[in-house]
Amino acid sequence: MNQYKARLFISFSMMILLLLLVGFFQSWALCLTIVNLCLISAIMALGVNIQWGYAGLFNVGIMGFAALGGMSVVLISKNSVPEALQAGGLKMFIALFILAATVAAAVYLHKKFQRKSLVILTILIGYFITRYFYSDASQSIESVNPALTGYLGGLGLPVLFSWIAGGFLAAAAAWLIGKITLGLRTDYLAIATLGISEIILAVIKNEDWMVRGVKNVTSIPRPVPYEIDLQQTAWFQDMIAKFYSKSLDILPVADQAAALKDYISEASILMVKLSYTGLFTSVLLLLIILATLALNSPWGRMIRAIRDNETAASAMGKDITKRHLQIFVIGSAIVGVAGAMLVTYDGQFTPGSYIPLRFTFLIWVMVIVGGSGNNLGSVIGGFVIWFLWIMAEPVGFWLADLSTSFLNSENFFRQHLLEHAQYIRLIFMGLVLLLVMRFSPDGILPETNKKL
Amino acid sequence: MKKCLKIIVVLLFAMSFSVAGFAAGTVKIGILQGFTGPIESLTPPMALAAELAINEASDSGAFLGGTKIVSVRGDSTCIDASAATAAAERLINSEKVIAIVGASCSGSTTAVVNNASVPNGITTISSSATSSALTMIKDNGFFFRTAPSDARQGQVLANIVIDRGIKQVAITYTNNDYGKGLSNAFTGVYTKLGGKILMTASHEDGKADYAADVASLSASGANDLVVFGYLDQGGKGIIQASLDTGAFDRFILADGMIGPGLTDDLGKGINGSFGTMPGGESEAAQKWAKVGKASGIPLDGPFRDGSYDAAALIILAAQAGNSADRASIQKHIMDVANAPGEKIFAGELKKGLQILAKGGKIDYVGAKDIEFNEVGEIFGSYQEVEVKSAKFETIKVH
Amino acid sequence: MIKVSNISKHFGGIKAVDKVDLHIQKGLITGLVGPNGAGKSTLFNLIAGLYPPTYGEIYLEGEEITELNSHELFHKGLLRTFQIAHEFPTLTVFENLMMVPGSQLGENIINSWLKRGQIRKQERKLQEKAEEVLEFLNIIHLKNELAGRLSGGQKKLLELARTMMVDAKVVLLDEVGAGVNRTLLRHIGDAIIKLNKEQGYTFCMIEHDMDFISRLCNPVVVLTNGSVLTTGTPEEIINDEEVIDAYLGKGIKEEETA
Amino acid sequence: MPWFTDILNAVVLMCNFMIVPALSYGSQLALGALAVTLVYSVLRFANFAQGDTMAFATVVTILSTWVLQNSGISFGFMPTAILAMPIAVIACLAYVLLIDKFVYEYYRNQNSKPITIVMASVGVMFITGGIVRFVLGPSHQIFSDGARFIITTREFKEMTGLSEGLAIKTSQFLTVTIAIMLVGFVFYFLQKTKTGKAMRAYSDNENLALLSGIDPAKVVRVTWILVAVLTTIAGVLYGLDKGFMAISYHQLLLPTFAAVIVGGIGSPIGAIVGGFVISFSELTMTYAYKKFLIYLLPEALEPSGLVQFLSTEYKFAISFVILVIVLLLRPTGIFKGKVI
Repeated sequence: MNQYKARLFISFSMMILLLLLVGFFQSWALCLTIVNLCLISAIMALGVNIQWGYAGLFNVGIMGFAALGGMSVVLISKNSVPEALQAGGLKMFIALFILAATVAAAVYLHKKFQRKSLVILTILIGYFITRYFYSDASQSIESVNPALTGYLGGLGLPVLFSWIAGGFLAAAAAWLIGKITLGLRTDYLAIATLGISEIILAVIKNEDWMVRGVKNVTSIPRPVPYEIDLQQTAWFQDMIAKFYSKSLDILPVADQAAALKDYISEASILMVKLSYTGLFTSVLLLLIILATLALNSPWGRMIRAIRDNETAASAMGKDITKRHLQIFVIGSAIVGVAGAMLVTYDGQFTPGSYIPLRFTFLIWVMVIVGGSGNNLGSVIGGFVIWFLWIMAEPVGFWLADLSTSFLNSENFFRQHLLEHAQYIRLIFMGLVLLLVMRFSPDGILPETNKKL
Repeated sequence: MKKCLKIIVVLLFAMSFSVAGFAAGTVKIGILQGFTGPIESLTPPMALAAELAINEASDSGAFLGGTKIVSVRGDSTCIDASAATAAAERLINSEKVIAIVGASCSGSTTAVVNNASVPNGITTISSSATSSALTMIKDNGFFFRTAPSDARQGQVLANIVIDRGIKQVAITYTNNDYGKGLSNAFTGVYTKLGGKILMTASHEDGKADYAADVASLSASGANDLVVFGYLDQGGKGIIQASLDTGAFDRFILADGMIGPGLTDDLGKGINGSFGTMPGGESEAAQKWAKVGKASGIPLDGPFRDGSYDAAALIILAAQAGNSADRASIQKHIMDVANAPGEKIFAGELKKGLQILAKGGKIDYVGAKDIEFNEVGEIFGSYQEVEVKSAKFETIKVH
Repeated sequence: MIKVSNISKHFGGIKAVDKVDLHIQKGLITGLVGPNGAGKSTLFNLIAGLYPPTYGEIYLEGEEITELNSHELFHKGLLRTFQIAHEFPTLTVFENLMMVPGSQLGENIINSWLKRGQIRKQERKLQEKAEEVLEFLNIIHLKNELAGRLSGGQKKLLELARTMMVDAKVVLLDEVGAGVNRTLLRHIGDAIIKLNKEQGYTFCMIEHDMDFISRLCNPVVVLTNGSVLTTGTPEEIINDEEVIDAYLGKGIKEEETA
Repeated sequence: MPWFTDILNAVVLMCNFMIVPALSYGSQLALGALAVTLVYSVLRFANFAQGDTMAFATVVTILSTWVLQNSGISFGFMPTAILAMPIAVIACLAYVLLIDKFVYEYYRNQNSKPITIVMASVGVMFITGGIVRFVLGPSHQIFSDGARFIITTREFKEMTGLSEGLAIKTSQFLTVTIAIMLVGFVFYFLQKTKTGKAMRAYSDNENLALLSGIDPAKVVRVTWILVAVLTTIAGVLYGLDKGFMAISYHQLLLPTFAAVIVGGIGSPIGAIVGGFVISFSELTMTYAYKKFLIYLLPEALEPSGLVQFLSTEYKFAISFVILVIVLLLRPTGIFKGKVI
């Protein structure tokens, strides 16, 4: 246990030191950007860790849930488009209602009569009615000023609500997916979720009336002030002037205004980023506290028992499928929250940016490297891996440059290496994953309960 | 094992220090492109073209009294907005670049402009972000692009198609904001002019097989296929599959599809296909062709000329304000890009720098006939090109 | 108590259990014996709901339970142990026992955040109960050990201990004595008798140790090749020619690890 | 007999746009799926690095092809790449054996959970993808030479006088024939040879196989040899047909997995059938049957719409929808998975 505490201390203090070094030697804005994305990654990894580390569910569909979270940001925070609502809103709602009714009827009929033909007939009829309303509606919505809107828009609520909504949206999807797939064996589950996440993305990309599809939604409202506005706010200017009064006084009077302007602009950037850091940190802390409380309660004991031995846990009266579904939903909801946070931070929703390498496999690397089953492990994993992912690129160039510096600059090999240095990042990530898995298989912070 | 972990830790630390040397009398220009990701194959020559301008100016010795310029590359990944922002932050705040050439794709460019360029007050000139949404971006005058908006190209191309008497087409577009935007713009104008679109279908880049796409496009009954895609991605896959099955033999192409990469591989099969590609007066294009050829950069793809121009504009603007200060660069971009002044073409940066040093005025024409409108976009003239005996030939300029 | 009627289980072409009728009577300790591969464990797994039978029905106190899952059977009062111990290796012995009782307040994740006081109280009670059980089985010294670190015999005891955490109606014991030393085996036997007499537990057990069987069980059911050969008191079974032929005669007398 | 010509035209249309492309795409998928399934049944993990390993083998082929072309060696009307393939097989084998030695062997000896090995294969996927891009860059490469077509649509039309043409590419012909030969060989190997039988026994029950004196190291080695051969050939055939690009090889992983699961994971027959199920379903579901029906139906009934089940936008989602449906209705796939 003491060894664990030492590891905990060393790994976190090293990470903090690294970030501080970035701040001192490169810039604080970069440092905060990295920290903010590390925090989001940590939350995403936490969600996956709950599924994998607690319950052994191998979910390779993280990308889909992150995208759903991101989609909810648009649906919540953007203003509605009245013209589009007028053009096809009603029909679209009818279509969606009929779709829901069809599904409900099919499920009811299946349970009541067990007749496949009846169910299929219902689905077919429902499909054609839905499609009749739907194709009309989607066309008229999408033709409303397609370059700017072409979608129904959102609810126009404060963007922070969308973090909760993102969680719920992802949870709802996870419930549906879990209902279908959780009976499957681990590797089948993995590939099924991989496929389903692709389907989710295909729908988001192609249903423009929802969130504009690949046309992207930009200028999403922020939960924090804009740098430019901050720079023009009186209290902020005063505060910075006071803060830097000493260093300003040294300068000649002529230069003071320019210098102050520089300070204000720099401070406004940091201020905005720090506000995000604050928001993200509170979400992360809240989730960690909740997760830890749950894990150390009888609930957590039950979940660990299920992971250890499903047959025995079932014989001891625990409903495995129900619990797996619960965990799948909770973990996916957390991923959804992180997805919503990411889109809020980026200020735009671009469905094209969701690719498995970045949103599924990278998160898995975080979980494994951090230490599966340990909440703080996924936090440190998220930090370390994101840091590497961002910083491996300049290091790749640096390594390529250094290792061939003895060669002539016209040398083919050197040129090739320098031109292809950005791909060192991929090799590097793979190596880190393999090395950690091999030499520290429990990750940086091993699961505390597993003392075997 | 400990050794390996130690190496990782050491590398981690190395990363936090990794600031390249900052020699006195040197300024840096950031080149932020999607080096990895879906357009990873388009970006390396674009970066090379920008670096060509940088080296030309730096070697001339005429820049700010002999100041050297070096380039710093950053990977905007094209699709990952967060990674793009972080890379931009690194260029701006750690590498202290004076301005940025980039980013590549419209999505990552929007993120970079909103989250890094505007807050930090740094000029960003993209040579390939063509989304029409970027026209409306709140950039406080810090964002320019040497690629015209898709809306314009769609219009020009639709006119050309109608002029050629083609009244029925099928469209396939790459499923992103570029393809979709272009397709929307084209469809609007084309149908207004009396054309009929028999089918519009998107395709995903980098997929395994395009036989299904071609099969249904061909079933629409159209004889000509409009392809809004990338020449080494799905767009080429579609054309190849069409030729293989004999579904179409004439293609209507937009800028992303035009380049020898297409004609070299598909050869005479696409003779008679035509399209548009941003590009100016033949004088500008000819001079660029000469400069580009001498440097060995493959000239056959899109956006290379624009990248050269983007870097050149930054350098000239710095010279015009006689300062590598970020704000000063932003103020002078419009001055050097637009008339009045002596016309400067690609390969003539030294001349331009010298005129500016003497206090004269220049009108940078560059490789792409640069002329910015009030929002910092080029209006853009387009070359109508046609494939004749397996080569793209310019028919006329629109 | 439990009535198994005409049950069969086929794995591919193999008839692991073939048309078995079995009646586990309330308040008795039924022994189930037979050579290896006779289908005893399969029969247990069928009753315990691990997999559905190919044909046949199972009733618990007159209610059909054929299609129920093992966790549903648990809540109906049917518990079991496994031939190869199924402990929860990364849980401590204590936790292994405390997880057993059903419908704990803290098993609801929301309660685990909101009703911590009540949960603590409940946990204390569970802990007392677990201590009691461990004392009874003489393994209280292992309470904080990880279950995965126990010896084979200790794991077997842990399995038995788990069934004692709740008031079960029927307990199916699958070779509870295998790998347990003689003294402990005696102790387990006493415990089973005590549970049977004092708390009215009904048991059904698979065992190879005939001494153990004759001390505890009545009646004894003999299974060979997936079907019931005969049923009777231990004495009858031991003296039955057919049984000796089928079971002991073939020289597969199991060795008890002492 | 105009109706007869109509029917012929309809059939040729189907062949040209559906059957020929689906056959060749299906064969490419089937070879990759066969490799995945072999790894799964013998080494017991889903190999996420399959797509990138295919890219690796193809890169070696491309480089060797260039060398051959530069030294003036060609292969008649066949692509030179076929000559370069043996070199690539050896390189690919060396690579996978190296990876096995340094990565997978450790976990195998540790008796790690399959998921651990799957994660390791994700690491290998990252590294291999990096190497591939590092060596050849990310751009599209065409390395086929020789005659492109066996028959073009124009030739076909002239030959038959039909209004619909049928094209068959050399690469398509090669793909299908080589795939059939290779699959035949693999089946012969597994069913008839001693080593093949040992592999099946090992896959069936590892412990029993060990008891009966099968050398696990040899089984693993032979598996990797088969995998290297299949992977290289699948990669090269795919590249000849559609050109090489690192990212599309990476993305090939998803339909390959779909094929494996639909067919029944661990079943070689299933892998092949799965490959064709995926390729045919993509084409049949998204094909616009308008033209086809115009040929077949009387004028009065001719459709005005495109007659498409699903728009091509959802093309690649189809394989996953099928995947999910198969998993639900028949979780072990069409052919019950596991044993080879």
